[in-house]
Amino acid sequence: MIKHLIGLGVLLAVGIAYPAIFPNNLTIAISVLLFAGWATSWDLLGGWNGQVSLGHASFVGLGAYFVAIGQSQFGLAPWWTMAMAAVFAAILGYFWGWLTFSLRGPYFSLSTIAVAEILRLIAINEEWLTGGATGVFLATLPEPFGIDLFSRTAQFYMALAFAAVVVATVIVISRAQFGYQLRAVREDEDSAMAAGIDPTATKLKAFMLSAALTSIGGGIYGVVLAFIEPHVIFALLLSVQIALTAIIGGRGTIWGPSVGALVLIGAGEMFRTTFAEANMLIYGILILIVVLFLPRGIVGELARRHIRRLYAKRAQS
Amino acid sequence: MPNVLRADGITVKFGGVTAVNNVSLSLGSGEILGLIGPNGAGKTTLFNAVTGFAPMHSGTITLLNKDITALPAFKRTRLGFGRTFQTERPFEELTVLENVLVAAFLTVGRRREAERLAMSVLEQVGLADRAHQPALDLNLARRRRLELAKALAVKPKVIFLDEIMAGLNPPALREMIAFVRSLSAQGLAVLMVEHIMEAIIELSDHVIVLASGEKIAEGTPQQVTSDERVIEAYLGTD
Amino acid sequence: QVEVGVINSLSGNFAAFGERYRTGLQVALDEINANGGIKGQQLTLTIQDDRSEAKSALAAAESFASKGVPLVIGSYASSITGPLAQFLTRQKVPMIVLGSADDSITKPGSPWVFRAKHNSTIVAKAYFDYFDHLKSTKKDAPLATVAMLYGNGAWPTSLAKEGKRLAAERGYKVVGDQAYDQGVTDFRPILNRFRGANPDILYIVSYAEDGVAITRQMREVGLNAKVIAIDTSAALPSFVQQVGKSADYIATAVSWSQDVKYPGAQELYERLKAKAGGEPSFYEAEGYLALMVAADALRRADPKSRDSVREALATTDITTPVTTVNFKSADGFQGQNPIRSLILQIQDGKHVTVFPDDLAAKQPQHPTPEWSTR
Amino acid sequence: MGDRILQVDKVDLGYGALKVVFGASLHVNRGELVGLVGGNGSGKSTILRAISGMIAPWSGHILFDGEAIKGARPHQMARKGLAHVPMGRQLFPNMTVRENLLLGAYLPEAKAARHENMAKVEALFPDLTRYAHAMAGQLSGGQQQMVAIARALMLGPKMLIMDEPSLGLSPLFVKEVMAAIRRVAETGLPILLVEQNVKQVLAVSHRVYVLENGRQVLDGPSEELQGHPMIRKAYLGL
Amino acid sequence: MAGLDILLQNVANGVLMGGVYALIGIGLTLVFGVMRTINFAHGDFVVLGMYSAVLFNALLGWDPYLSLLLAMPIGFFAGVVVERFVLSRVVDAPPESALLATLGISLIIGNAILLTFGGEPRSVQVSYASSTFSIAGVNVSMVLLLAGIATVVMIAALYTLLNRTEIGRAIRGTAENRLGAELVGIDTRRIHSIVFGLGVMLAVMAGVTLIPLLFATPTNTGAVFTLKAFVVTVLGGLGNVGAAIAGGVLLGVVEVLGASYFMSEYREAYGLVAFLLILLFRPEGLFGRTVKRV
Ligand SMILES: Nc1ncnc2c1ncn2[C@@H]1O[C@H](COP(=O)(O)OP(=O)(O)OP(=O)(O)O)[C@@H](O)[C@H]1O
Ligand SMILES: Nc1ncnc2c1ncn2[C@@H]1O[C@H](COP(=O)(O)OP(=O)(O)OP(=O)(O)O)[C@@H](O)[C@H]1O
Ligand SMILES: CC(C)C[C@H](N)C(=O)O
Ligand SMILES: [Mg+2]
Ligand SMILES: [Mg+2]
Repeated sequence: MIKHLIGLGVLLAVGIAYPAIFPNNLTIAISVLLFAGWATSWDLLGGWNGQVSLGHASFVGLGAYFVAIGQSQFGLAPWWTMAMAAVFAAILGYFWGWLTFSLRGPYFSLSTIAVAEILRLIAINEEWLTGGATGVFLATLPEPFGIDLFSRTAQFYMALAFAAVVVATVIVISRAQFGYQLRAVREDEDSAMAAGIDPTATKLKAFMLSAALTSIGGGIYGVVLAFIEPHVIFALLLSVQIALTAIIGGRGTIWGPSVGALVLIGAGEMFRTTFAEANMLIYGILILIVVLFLPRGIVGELARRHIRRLYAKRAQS
Repeated sequence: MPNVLRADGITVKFGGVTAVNNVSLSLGSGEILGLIGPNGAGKTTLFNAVTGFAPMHSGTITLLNKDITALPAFKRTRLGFGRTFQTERPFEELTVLENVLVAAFLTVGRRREAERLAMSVLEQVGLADRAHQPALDLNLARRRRLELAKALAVKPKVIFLDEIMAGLNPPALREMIAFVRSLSAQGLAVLMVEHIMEAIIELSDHVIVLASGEKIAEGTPQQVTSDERVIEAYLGTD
Repeated sequence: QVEVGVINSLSGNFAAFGERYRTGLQVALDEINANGGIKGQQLTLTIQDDRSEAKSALAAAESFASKGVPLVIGSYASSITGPLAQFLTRQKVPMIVLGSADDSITKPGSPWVFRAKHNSTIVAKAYFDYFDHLKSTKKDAPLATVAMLYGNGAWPTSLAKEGKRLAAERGYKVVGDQAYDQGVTDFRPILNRFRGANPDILYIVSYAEDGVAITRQMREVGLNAKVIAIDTSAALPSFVQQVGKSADYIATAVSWSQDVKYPGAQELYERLKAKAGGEPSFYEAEGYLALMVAADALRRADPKSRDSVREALATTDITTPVTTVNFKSADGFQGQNPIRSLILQIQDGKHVTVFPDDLAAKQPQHPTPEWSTR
Repeated sequence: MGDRILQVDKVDLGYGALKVVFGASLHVNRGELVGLVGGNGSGKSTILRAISGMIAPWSGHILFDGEAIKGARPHQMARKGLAHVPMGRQLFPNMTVRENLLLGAYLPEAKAARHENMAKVEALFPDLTRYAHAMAGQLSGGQQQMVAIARALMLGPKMLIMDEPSLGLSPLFVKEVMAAIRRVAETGLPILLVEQNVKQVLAVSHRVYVLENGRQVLDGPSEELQGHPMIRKAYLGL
Repeated sequence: MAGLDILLQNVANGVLMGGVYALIGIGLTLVFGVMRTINFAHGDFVVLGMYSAVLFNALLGWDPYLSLLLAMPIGFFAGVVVERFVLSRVVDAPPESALLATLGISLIIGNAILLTFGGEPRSVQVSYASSTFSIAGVNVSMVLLLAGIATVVMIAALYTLLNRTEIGRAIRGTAENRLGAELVGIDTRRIHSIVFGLGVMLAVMAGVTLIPLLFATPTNTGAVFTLKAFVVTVLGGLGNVGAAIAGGVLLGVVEVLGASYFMSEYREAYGLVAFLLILLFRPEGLFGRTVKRV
């Protein structure tokens, strides 16, 4: 754990220096950080606990809407609305999980698509609640300590803090009782019960935590976009991208989702600027290549090979 | 002998089929109760019902004079049940130590102490040297021991062993028999299902025989093995 | 050499439009450079794909902003152009809207954002002016009721909202009001319900593809109306090809058409057609327009100074074959060109400009006969 | 050579980077029932998997019916006439017993002889006709084992390999299954039998190989080995 | 009485749309049933079918139903190729790998179409596109009816294939126990290839059949179809081919009635709510069988 925390510290230090070194590549860095945070949050549920959600865009949307509506309608500062969003996301996660956790495997995944789609339709159609299909503008933001929250640098640091907090959370959890409960439930619910673990409660906690963290990132995303439209922020595609990032990087590993974000967004951006209209095609091919050659994800596969090698050596000697 | 566990009138149905029909049993600390019967007799189902893994149709279960009939499985575990599964179910992606750690966390919250407890249980079952190996890579005999270690790490008062001897070669079998005896010597109440008669005869204080979900005989190992019906339904004639 | 940054949807959901805008931009680019470029310097376009999503558009915008381009043109969907406008305003980079029509981009707008094309207020007004016009010219076919059907995207919703406001203002009774989500497009339940309400006017706003299904099913269920307006899908050349004879009589609003009575329109049409290798639409024209406006401002400004480019844009006053352009602030809008929207009607399988009268090539055919008689 | 249906020549086998069988050799003659015994995790199942093409040998080779089986997959081995009754039986649980047997005769050659084989199998396992229309998944363990053997025979194989057919069966069923195996062997079908139950194996087989930790340590005619001190100590618990 | 008329009309429309949904869903059901893979590219294969009809129409002037003759075999072949070179390589990996692979395939198909055909929506205009006839006062759309007939024929054929033929038994055997199937001599890789080929063939067929009715766009339409296919299959029972038609009809009727009598902007939600309810209370689907443990 210490090793990982030190690693995180080093990365954080590098991150803090980043805007000074690359002042012109902040938007993409913010994307990487947000996706790292989302995918890592997703992974608490999807990787560590084995419940593959394809509905996490709902929480991103929730956070973004809380911030945008809170500011534009009620003049609430984003930090308050993000905290509220986190609480609300956890509550939503609780009921959502309560509804769907009797389902296992692909059935659970499909149910998350359904719930998220229903939430999307509500966001689009209930104008009194969300401003409807035309979306919400975020025109002004408070300036704490004279910091302009609309500046990419400030947003970069928010995203960096978000990603760091999420990764730190996972580092701590991975070594704690809760982390083992998560994994036990993932591997075998009956066997977990035999060890005195309440699988439903464990999954609910994971879902709530994952939802709350995701929504905080969503709040930052709302600030970054400053204009949110329900079609975009609640899109199935975003849910899929979040899951994809975690899985490509390596499910149930501490650094996998972050590596996934770096690789997918980095490569995606490279393709976008070099291949014009063919870039998504090449992106698809990249995904296929990773799946075929690193079926457990980048970090997952490396870790597995490492363990295998170690163990084979030990067994042979 | 004081009763640790009592189960009265347990009935389990699957759809229209009655898998266990009105079976009762009781168990004192340090006692070993053997459960035998033909394949499909309902032994595992009875285990599942008592430990809370299969819904019961009727019956009551008391642990140390506390009615636990309505409790879910994990709460029964917390009150003192430990069990193994007939087809071993390790947490495959965790190491051997982590597998046991999961269970050890039930009684000790601090990681260091939980790890110490887990190690000591692994030592007890003779898996300490494999602690850092992925559970997936264990062979059958070791998987069985891991199953046992997980069941023991919750510090149970009653332990349910479902065919932990099946498929073991004779030396491994001897070790396992000795180990189960040591458990009862520590005061644990043991309920075991086994087809290996050698183990049943050697270990059980008391044996219950199930066939088609019904209790057809009960008594000391000697009594049941000479029972006509048991021979006909289960043991066969030579 | 003067470089202009363009953010356009080349892949993803809006790629069809991205292609068209790119054609228009290129036609304009050729024209500009053939006429001496910008103060003798070649104009170049750097087009970045936004994958039809805001995230990528913002990354592209940042790279343009730091690269020092004098101005940025972008993008099609309002959900992308909105964040883009916010960001470029902060960065103090002048921006010309490429295809978005959502009001909110220029209302309240910002001093840095300019839109030469129309918005939902203008388009809705064009439709209702058209309805009023029909009402007053053909007294024997009175128009009193309107039924609205629109997708739940930003553009259809805002156009419907504005339409409802105008209907109330001008004394039309709304007898049907339905939003729909884009799924497997079966509109029969709604159309059947509309049939019961028997509206005089059908006011339909859809994404490109849904209008085709709506038209086919309208005929199938026998939903009749005296006026059928379908925005924006009926404006696409492929619309006629896909619904055949049923396309006739349908009206649609555009910012430009081939037969509009502006000087040079026909010639522009030929050039767009040659470049596209197919039938062009007003989307190409809007792309052309955006770059012509940019070039005009760059000629009048110091391309090295964004401030001066912004000022030049603010004082734009040009006439192009697409429209005249001058950005003024009125009715809460800022940086919006008060372009006149045109109403096209499909007559014998051809798009014909029928309104406003002074720009029209032909008279509208009205009322629309019942399906059973065609 | 002509009388050897199966020859395994100095094979090394393993999983991932882990070698578990070291240079094992064995052979089975036509008409012979050969036992393969050894401790848990000694590599018996691994050898069977290699023979039926589920895993590829790292080195050495395997000849079946005089032909090297390099790279053949299980279905190709089935086509060559090798029937494997694996651990866990691997039936089609949601199909009837009859459908399971029909699928056993999936291959064209087997299909031609389907009626013939069905009659043979029913003669060997008269009980099967009773369950013909039950879903295989609903049968008890012993019955499923019978179906598994019967299904293998429907292939009309040249040889049968079996992995612990008595695992988890009641004593009565163990006897029945062993009797069935003996009956099958008496039809002249060569069999390679892996079992924990060494006593039974020695009783029914002609020859036996003994494996320890992936290495072959002993082999010979069953009668001789019955008296071998190591066998008596390690496997018969005497 | 007008209310009853309209109700009948709506139910009829719902049933007919249900046929369309079933058609979109069966290929997915088959593939999930045998390979346990949730195919996220299913809708894109449907779209591929649509574009093939567009292509044959543009090049040869063929009616979509005629182009089935060529499109179906090509679809089968394409499915076999995808299975061989992609899916068969991830069977032993965690289940998410196959899901990811299909996502990748989905991106590749959609964007390849975009590059070849452009982004403009495409459709084939046929003379019977809007024609209807009426039975007992209920208007029936010709294209919908044709699609419905195609669905029934296809499902009957598939049912017969699975339950009455040797290869069908082998497919079911492979679905139930891959190792067991391999051991009786079934080449399960080939079965998987065939099944995926059939799945894609059915998707392509759905696309071709639906092109007179709907239009195709390279990237959005596929996702919509995939989602519908999920709903249909879960409603009927994942892996139960015959039930796909029941799932489709249920979805069609629920959507049409919901959209007619409640809020039409929530049309998509009605199906999803039904989907959730079925999942929660009958996870095996309306007509699915519970899988017995062994
Ligand atoms: N989940 C279930 N659904 C339906 N039937 C079941 C279920 N679990 C068990 N059964 C049936 O209940 C009966 C008893 O099975 P059980 O597993 O308890 O037998 P057992 O005595 O443990 O047999 P064995 O010695 O082979 O392990 C069997 O007929 C079995 O098929
Ligand atoms: N799929 C696998 N992956 C990795 N290692 C494996 C795998 N299967 C078996 N092993 C290992 O290979 C070794 C030999 O196993 P094998 O199953 O062949 O033994 P066995 O003699 O059949 O034992 P048993 O009597 O317990 O069935 C064991 O150490 C086991 O842990
Ligand atoms: C009329 C069109 C040019 C408007 C476009 N549909 C938009 O979303 O902005
Ligand atoms: Mg049992
Ligand atoms: Mg074995």
